[in-house]
Amino acid sequence: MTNEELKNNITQVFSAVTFDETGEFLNVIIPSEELLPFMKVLRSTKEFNFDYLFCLTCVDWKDHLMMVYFLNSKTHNHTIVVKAKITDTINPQIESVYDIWKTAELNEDEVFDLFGVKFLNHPNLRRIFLEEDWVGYPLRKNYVDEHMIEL
Amino acid sequence: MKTLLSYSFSSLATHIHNWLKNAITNDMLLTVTEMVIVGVCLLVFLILLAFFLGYMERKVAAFMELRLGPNRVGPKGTLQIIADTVKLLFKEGFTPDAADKFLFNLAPGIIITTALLAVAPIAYAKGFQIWDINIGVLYISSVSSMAVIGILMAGWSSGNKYSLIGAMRSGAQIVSYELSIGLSLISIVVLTGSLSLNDIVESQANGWWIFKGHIPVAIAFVIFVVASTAEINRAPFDLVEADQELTGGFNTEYAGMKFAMFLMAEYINLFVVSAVAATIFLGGWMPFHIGGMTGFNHIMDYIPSSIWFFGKTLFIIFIIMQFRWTFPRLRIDQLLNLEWKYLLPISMVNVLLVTLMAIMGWHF
Amino acid sequence: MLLGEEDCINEEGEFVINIGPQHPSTHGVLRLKVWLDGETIKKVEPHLGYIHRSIEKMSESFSYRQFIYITSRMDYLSAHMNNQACALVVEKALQVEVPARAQAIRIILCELSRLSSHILWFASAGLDLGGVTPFFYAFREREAINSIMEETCGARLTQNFMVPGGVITDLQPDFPKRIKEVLKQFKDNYHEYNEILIGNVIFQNRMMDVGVLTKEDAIALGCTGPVARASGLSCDIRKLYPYDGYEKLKFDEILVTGGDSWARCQVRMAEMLQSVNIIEQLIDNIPEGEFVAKTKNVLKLPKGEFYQRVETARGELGVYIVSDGSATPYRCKYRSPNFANLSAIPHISKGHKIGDLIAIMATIDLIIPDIDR
Amino acid sequence: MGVKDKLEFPGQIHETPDGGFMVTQLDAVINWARSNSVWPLAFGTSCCAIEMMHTVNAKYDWSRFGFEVMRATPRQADLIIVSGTIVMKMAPVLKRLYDQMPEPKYVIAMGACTISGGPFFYNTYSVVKGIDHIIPVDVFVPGCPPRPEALLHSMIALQEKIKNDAYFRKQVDKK
Repeated sequence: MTNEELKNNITQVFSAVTFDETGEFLNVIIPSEELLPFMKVLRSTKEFNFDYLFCLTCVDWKDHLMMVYFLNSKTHNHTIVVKAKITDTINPQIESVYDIWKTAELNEDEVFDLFGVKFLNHPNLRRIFLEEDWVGYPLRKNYVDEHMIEL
Repeated sequence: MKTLLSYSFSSLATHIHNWLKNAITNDMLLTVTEMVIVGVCLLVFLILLAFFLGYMERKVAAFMELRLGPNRVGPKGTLQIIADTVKLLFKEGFTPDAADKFLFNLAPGIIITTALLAVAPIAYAKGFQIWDINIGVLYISSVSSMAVIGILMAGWSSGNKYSLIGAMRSGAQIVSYELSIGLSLISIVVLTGSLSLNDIVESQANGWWIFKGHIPVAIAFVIFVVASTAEINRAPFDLVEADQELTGGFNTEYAGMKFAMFLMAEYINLFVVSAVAATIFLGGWMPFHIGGMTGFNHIMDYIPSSIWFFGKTLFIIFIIMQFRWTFPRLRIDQLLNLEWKYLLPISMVNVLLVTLMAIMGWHF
Repeated sequence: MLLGEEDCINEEGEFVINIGPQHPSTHGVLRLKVWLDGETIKKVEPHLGYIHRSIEKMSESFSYRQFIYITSRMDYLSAHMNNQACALVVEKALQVEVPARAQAIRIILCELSRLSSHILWFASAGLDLGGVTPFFYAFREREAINSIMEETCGARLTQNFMVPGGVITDLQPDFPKRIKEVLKQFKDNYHEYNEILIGNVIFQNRMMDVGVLTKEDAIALGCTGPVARASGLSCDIRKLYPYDGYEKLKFDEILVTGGDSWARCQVRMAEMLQSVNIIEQLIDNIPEGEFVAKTKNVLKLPKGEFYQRVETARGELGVYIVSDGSATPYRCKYRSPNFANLSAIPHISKGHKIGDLIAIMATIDLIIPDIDR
Repeated sequence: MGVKDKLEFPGQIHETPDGGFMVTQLDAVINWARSNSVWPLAFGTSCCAIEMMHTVNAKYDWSRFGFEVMRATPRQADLIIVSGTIVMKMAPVLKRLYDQMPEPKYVIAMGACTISGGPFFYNTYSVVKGIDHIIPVDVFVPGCPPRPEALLHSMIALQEKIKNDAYFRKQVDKK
């Protein structure tokens, strides 16, 4: 499917989404609460069949956090980027997509470790890179570390 | 010339015995003195042998791996192993907190003792045998199987999980491979009709068993080499140590001299199994003889018997070393499968064949 | 490592051991917590971060010319490909046309490092299984390739040769001759690889039917590279999303359907020959011309998000850059192939023996600094 | 003649401890053994570990100098070559590995990362800026990564350092 077809099909299924086509891929931005049902549709609907989650990350935009999911379909060979906006930066939470793509487990651990986003229903949420008692989330823009030497 | 050809070390031993007898009148004291002399000589010999085998292993490894190997310490690196030993000797002796102190310190002793005990009945040259026991084969196979106790002890008492796994592996491995070794030894015992190593060597005066005994003995020889490689825990059967899996297995927690004892025991064991293989299948110190060709046999007789013995032993050691540097390691279940599903049935059938051969007199 | 009372054997009778962080077969500082029942593995849990060097955070404070050099240290065996990914994403954002000569140089060097990376895999696979000699055989060719890298790029391992717009310097004059020598040496010695390790019956028995990764699992776990291709999943970025002129070259994507460790070995052994094939196509017709496109001294990416993927020796490396229009990236994410492949280990090693876990790790061929970044 | 019966010794005389000659000779033997048999721990964290593997291989072949036996367990190792970055999470592990090694033990810091943090000095929150914050280092090898020749040179420098050690003399001095 081309980006245009994807866009049309997605609007038919889900109306509460906004699109952004400036980049290479079709970007779909949805509120964080609706992420899980939306992802389930993308995975299970036959014409989408996004079975391959190849990149999962997060971007700190200071006033909000943006979860970014790069999805690909190995059967149809189309790619989409789903972004979920988390407005609560003090105690960010979002549903885990582990049930849909198993690869999300370690990736979500990483995002939890470096951004502090808590994933609900994650099988084993832990600090994967840093020690358990590390203070702060290093990739957040407001992270301060007095030992860090700035260039 | 005639005397040189028929020279036997037993005459030398008799000379020394007579000389001591003159000096020491007390029979008891005489026996003890002789035993001490023999023991010291044997220990010195075995330590030198372990040095040599260690050096040989480095050089064989280097030869196979397109390298030079040690060549800075002493001429051609010959002193490398001595440097290693002296270093280990002066390294901090170490007992971990979690270890069972008594067993932890006892284990290297047990392992090296069993290794040393097995050396006793081996015939090094004509008439040169420390203990001509009439059940030599049985003695060697029973003593060498005691090594597993030392390994289990070391692994269990270290208080380390890797060591424990290594020890458990060794239990399964050594007990299994014991059977094949026993059966392949029995095949020669059947042909010779004697358990004494000396008799077995004498029986090969007109040809080694590996040539006289047709294919069944060749099979027994191969099985013996494979199973004894497993018995002494050398690669590809070194699951007990398994550097890449268990970071050293049963000797993970050992340091300094205790570890050096393990290394020494490994080389002595290597020597023992190779010497037994050489004695039983390749005629021990017996020169290479072909029945009927007197001239050829005569020329062969000129080579001293000890050279024959050590030549054959080193050849087998070289083969076992090549195994180590070439083959990847087996997995534990494959290891046990190899023994129980292949080697054991084959050697059982083989013993039957050899028995049949012995009864019918089909061998030369 | 100590046998404490409580953590030796837990209530369910499981024996818990830690493989790593210092362990000879984890190829670095990976730590696997393994629950055992006897020798059989019940559960594996990876613990990471023992070489987490905060490369993503560092990238945010470096300019677009500087941040390339750190990526050499991520997957150090595919340093060229990592640099290439970063250079490509900058070129894509700035819409720089890379000269044909630079593209050819890039491909030759990338394939050369893919070849040497697979050779190192062969060496370490032999070593992990206890066969020491293959290690030394394989390092002959690696040493030769490293010499070429040094003559061309000035470094043996972390080359930093690619820059936005091309490569940092032109080739040395006898580069084609040297490459041909190395390729000849490799092709002459290739059969030895098969003889000493791949053809060994013990090796094959250790590999066959061990750690079977089905195609569905490979997709669900996000596996890429030779690991996924051994499960029959077509995922070669060079074929699917060609970059830097890979579309002009003739080469095969190696697909094997077994999914076990043996299939992964076969894929890597065949990919070595494919890399040789690619280099041979290019080496005699490197186009003349510029080796780098003209770019500004200070690069500023337009506002937006850019994603570029390349095929490293271990699979798909993605570089995701969020730019706010300044001279440094706002957010830089590396989607590393090893991180995805790692999640296959707990999945496929269940029910196998400890020795198999080592074999599985050997064939997944992880680079730990690339996982932790 | 104008020669005095007894010339005075021009320097100072320090009294040697008991058996000074014997001790020195023993030291020479032990140092010879130790310096020629340095067994490294199989330990590598990142890029430098690859160059360490190159040093093992046939072209450089450190077994010539007696570094051949690479032990996987710290108990049997004499030398730890810290090849690659050490991060905060790894630092306690490295310290523990060092503590587990029996005396005498030596450390080579290989590569820029282990000397100062190297490329990972600025703007990083997790890298230890030099392993000499954690364990004592005998030889530093600069480079990113150092060439195998550099590593070999450092190991020969370590050998020279060991040769000048005085194990027994120290023991006697303590008494």
